[in-house]
Amino acid sequence: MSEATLIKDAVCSFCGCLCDDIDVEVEGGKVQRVKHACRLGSSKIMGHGRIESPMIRKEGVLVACSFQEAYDRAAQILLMANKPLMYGWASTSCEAGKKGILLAEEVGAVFDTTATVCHGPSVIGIEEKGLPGATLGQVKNRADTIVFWGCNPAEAHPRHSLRYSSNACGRFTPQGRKGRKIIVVDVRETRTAKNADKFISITPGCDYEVISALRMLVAGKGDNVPEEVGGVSKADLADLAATLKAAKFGAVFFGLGITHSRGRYKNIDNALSLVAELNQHSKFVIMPMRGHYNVGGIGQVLAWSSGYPMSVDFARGMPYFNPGETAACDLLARGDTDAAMVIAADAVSNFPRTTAQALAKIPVIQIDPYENPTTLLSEVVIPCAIAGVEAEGTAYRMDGLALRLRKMVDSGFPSDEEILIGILESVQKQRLLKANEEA
Amino acid sequence: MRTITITPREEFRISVEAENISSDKFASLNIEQIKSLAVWQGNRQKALSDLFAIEGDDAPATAEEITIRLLGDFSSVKRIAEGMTAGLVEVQGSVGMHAGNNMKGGLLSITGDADDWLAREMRGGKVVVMGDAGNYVGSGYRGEKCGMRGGEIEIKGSAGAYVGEHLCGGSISIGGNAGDFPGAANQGGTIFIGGSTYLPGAEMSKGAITVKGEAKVLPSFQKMEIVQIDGVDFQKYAGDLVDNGKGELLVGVGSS
Amino acid sequence: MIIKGGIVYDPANGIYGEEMDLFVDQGRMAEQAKGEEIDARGLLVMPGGVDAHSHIAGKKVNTGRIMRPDDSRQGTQSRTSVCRPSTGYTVPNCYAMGYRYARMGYTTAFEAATPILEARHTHEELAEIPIIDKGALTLFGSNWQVMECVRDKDLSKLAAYVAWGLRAARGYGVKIVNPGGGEAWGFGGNVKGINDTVPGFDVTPAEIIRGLAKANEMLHLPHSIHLHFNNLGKPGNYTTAIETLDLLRDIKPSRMRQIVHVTHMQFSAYGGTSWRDFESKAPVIADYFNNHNHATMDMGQLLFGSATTMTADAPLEYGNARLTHNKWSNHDIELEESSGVVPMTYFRKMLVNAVQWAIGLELALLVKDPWKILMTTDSPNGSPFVNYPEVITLLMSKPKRDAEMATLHEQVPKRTTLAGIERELDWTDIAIMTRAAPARILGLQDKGHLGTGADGDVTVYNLRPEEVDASQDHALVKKALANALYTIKGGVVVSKEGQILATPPGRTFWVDAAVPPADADRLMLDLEDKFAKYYSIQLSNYAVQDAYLPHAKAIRAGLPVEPLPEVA
Amino acid sequence: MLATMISGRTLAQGAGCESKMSPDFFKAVALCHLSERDFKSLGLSEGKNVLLKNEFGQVVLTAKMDAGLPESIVFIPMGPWANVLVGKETGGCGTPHFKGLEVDVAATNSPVLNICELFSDMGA
Repeated sequence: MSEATLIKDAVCSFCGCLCDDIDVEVEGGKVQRVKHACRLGSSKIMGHGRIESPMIRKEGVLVACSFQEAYDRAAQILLMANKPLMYGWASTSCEAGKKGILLAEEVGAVFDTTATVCHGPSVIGIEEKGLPGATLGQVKNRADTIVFWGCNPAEAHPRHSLRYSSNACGRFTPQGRKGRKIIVVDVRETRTAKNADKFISITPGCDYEVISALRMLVAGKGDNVPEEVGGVSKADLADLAATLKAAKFGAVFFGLGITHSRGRYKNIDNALSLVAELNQHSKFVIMPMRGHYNVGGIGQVLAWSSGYPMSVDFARGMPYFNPGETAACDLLARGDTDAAMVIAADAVSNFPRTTAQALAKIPVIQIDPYENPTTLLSEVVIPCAIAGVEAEGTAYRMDGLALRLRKMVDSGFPSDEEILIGILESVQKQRLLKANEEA
Repeated sequence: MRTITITPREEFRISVEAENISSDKFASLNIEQIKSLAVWQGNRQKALSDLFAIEGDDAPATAEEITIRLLGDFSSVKRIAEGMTAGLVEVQGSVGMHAGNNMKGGLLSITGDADDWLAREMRGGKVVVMGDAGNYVGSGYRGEKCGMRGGEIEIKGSAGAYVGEHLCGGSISIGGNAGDFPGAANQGGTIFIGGSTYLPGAEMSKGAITVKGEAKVLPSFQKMEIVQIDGVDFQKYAGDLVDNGKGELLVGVGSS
Repeated sequence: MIIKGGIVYDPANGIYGEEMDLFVDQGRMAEQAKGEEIDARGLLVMPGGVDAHSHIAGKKVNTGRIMRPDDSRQGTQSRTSVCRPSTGYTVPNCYAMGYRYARMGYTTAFEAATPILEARHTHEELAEIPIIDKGALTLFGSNWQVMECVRDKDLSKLAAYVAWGLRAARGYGVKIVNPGGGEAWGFGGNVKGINDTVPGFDVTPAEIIRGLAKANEMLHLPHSIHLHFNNLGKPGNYTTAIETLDLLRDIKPSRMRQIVHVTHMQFSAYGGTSWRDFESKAPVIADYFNNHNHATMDMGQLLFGSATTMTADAPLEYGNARLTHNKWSNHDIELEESSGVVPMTYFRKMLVNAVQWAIGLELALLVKDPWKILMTTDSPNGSPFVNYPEVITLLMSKPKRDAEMATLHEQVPKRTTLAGIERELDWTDIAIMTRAAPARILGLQDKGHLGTGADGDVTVYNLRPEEVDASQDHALVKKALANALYTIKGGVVVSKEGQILATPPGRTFWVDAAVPPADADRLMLDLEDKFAKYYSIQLSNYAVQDAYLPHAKAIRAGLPVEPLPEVA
Repeated sequence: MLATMISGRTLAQGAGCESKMSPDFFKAVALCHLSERDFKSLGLSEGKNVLLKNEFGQVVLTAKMDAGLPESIVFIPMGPWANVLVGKETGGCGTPHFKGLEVDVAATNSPVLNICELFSDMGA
């Protein structure tokens, strides 16, 4: 038995906060204690039940097999397909993403990430307007006004407020929470809203109109704004506009409440304009609250590899991007894919049920540490080491900051990167064999 | 007049990209050459004749003189008539995404429905759809400042969201309803919607949008006078004032 | 490898168009070698091109890609058995970066601006760029630790921090952008001149620049400070340029090089009081460089068409976005910097753009000594680097300039002196401005020349310098420069007639400067405090790990590596 | 009762989202939050179930009172149960319309399906 070791300043690989002050005690190859992490992070690092062996479905039943057999079957599925989909990538390292992109190029697949069911609309909004942002430390050190719009960090990003936003103290914000105005805009009074100075309750689906009204008020064109917009009184909106303009440094954090609602990317587009305009009066930044810890990272890797951050179709050898056409849910909804690899994501649970049903009709390869509903439909299941706990690599925080994930314990499972290399080599081998046969 | 008829050989499960089905691409080719034009189905490149039966006049002719008749279900066939400058593409049925992309001239006529991105970045010519159209009729590509710049699109049925996004010129007419945000960031084109819609003209700087039915209007539009067109009353709005826009929005008052 | 019979331009070694054979052995230039023979008889041969200032990797570049799918769809090329796919025009993907430089005969390019905190990202992209050697300059101009050391006049601690920052960022040199302005932008402000006080820090840009220049020399860094002036991009800013240059005249260089490299000078050579009476002050700037030897510059040439501006000068970018009503990305980096990205289109008929175009060319033609001015476009700010052949041919051909002028806004001849400049650069000038000088200015001893022991980076252009008249046959020259006949990198033919044949990974240069341990210890007390109170990450997770530089080349500095020379 | 359905993350959902087959995840996610007034007007009490129906599907969930919710808005923790009510259209931008869906809510005595039962018809 190995001695107890303390790993200091480990990076938590759960949410987009990527807290890097986690202390982990390891003994006997197992994590014994986790300090500083939130409930979400410690539950992940402590570990829980997982898939124990690679499996291939035979006569309807998943049967254990060797890793090589699983790689070969996965490669065969990908090679057979006319339009394979490789989806997920949010909960693994950038290194795995790089190998995945290479594999997608090799087999002519569509490469899509979980962004398309969370902040995909934010990306499209950014394509319209750009993103006026900052690192989280900038908010911690400077922000005197913070708006949480359609997001609930109290439950989704539990340490966000203490480390980076509402309660953080910094150079120009020595009083922390006391020196700040916190405003929450949402359709329900969330835990985050309960701790805010002001909660603005809006009617679901009305974000766009409310933002337009705010833009009018910020620009001094309030005369035109009706007495009520999206369930909010003009007086409340005027108050909010005045608060925003008076900020020394303001930050807007937004979440799926605004990307998943009517208006989708247009909501973000409008919010980006609002923030750009606020910079004529005060300093303002805006940031999406990214959920999965590396959903931002895979977007970065895909962008520098292909020019686009999600939904990239490599079928014709050159990258083509058009969410609405090339996103996972588009392809599945239209039946326009004939095989899928789901990695580091649980597509079956997270997609609309009618979309997930399309996955049941095509061969699915799953790469994941954990059993989940996607496993139930999969043809090939390959268990992997948990990135950030059992494998090292790179992840990007919600503000785009890259951090190095540690390997805390050795599980004996191959990393996602190693699995993808295994499949890639099998693809190349099978292709060569076929070429030789034909010759 | 040279007529070429194309019929799908099967029902396509994986969508087909057929940007080579256009009068310009066919102009200088005989039938055999047309049959061997490239077409993609997913990651497989094929010859046009692998997927479609092709018949018609063999002798090459100019694009103006060509009629391409598409018979059958083309709803999973994308990019038909992309970039065409002249001639006629006549679809007896429905078409897939991106029909008439970047069209510069000629006529694309569709008896059925058109899928998303119909006539994206159109420059000239005319597109007529007897049925419905999907999202992004006459819009731009992602991140691009300009969508359709010229030409005419007529949809007899309804259309999806984002009709004429970033419209820079030309006209779009929708007989039925339009989805959310028609004419967003309109910079000088005209849109007519026979039915109802939601938040038209967001961030429009120029151009005109007419909605005969009902429309939820943004709080950043200024209510102007009532105007009468062909005996119908319309409420006129100016906007979108968020960007000091000088666009004109007319919304029917008769129906509500 | 033997490269036979080329007309060789190797100005660093006093070779100006001599017919000779070149030898590459084990990746380096040699006296003799065997193996593959490259037939270069009568053709133009130069060292591999070196780009000392280009935005090729990191957060800003990727932000450009993410916000511009409209750009990414330009220039798309399919994957081949050798190449990954290429995308993008102003902001190409990593693969296209490497392939396109190689096709033009370039074998080295330096990323112009990386904040320490985000250097890991920059190295992730650099490692993904194939073929070329690279390095990244590190931003120090609005850094809290820097400003505090300057305020406290603690030069040795400042030097210790610069050394530590370069190591943490695996950076190559000291980049200063709109010093102090990045901090002011943290609250939406800016500094208006070099003597303005940075809010909250009680220092001026002038003090920051002088402090960093001195620290740079204390550390004997291979490159000098690399400076983007205050007030960049504003009418009348040439006075800030001259004032800033004067500030540095008395500092002694620790190596045989300049004290300051001024980057994209074009954007800082503006006269007038507003865009209405905007005019060129390139002649004044060129005069200054002709009469002083402590500074070098690069052009930052602007070309018409699409560009993506990206800079750590964040307030400038906000101004650009408001002016052009274009999309705007901004990114402030805690304790260190700010930055922005704005797409841009430059128009021939827009007077301001046309004058900007002329200013870059005026600078390059009026500065007499080509060792003082590098050919750049501040890619992709003035134009993407793929347009270098256009810039070079403009410099070599008066008829081409005149023809171009005829298409511009008619005021250009009144607002600039370009029409009256007869000078046409020759191949020696070009070889200096694109090879020898950037290598010398960066302090890259094995680059930019073909002497024995130098890197085996050689370009053969399909052009007969003894037959072609670049003044008249500029179209031919441009074509030849766009796709080198052979680009040889480390003794391997990587590109032939525009076709990529091999994609070896390039190396990444960084500078490891030693400082006295006592200074380092004093510094660490400050840094521990900053990480405990202000940074949003832990000190132990800050520095770039070895894993991010799979092909690193560390250059030692810190102690005198050669006798301090007098500047000529 | 007609209501607008929204979904989102909760702490318990997040903590369980990597062990979806566990009873804890079921307990944390197969829930429907209702405002106090809606909860009462449907005659619900703790532990009672509700049936949610719309054009895309129907699902039974355990009802939970949530003081933070306005009337006529129901909240379901994100996951496979909520997604039964989401349509497959992606609105031209790749992202399904997960929030703001119209649903009909009624009290029911039917049981809540566990995760395996929920997917039994997909060949699982």
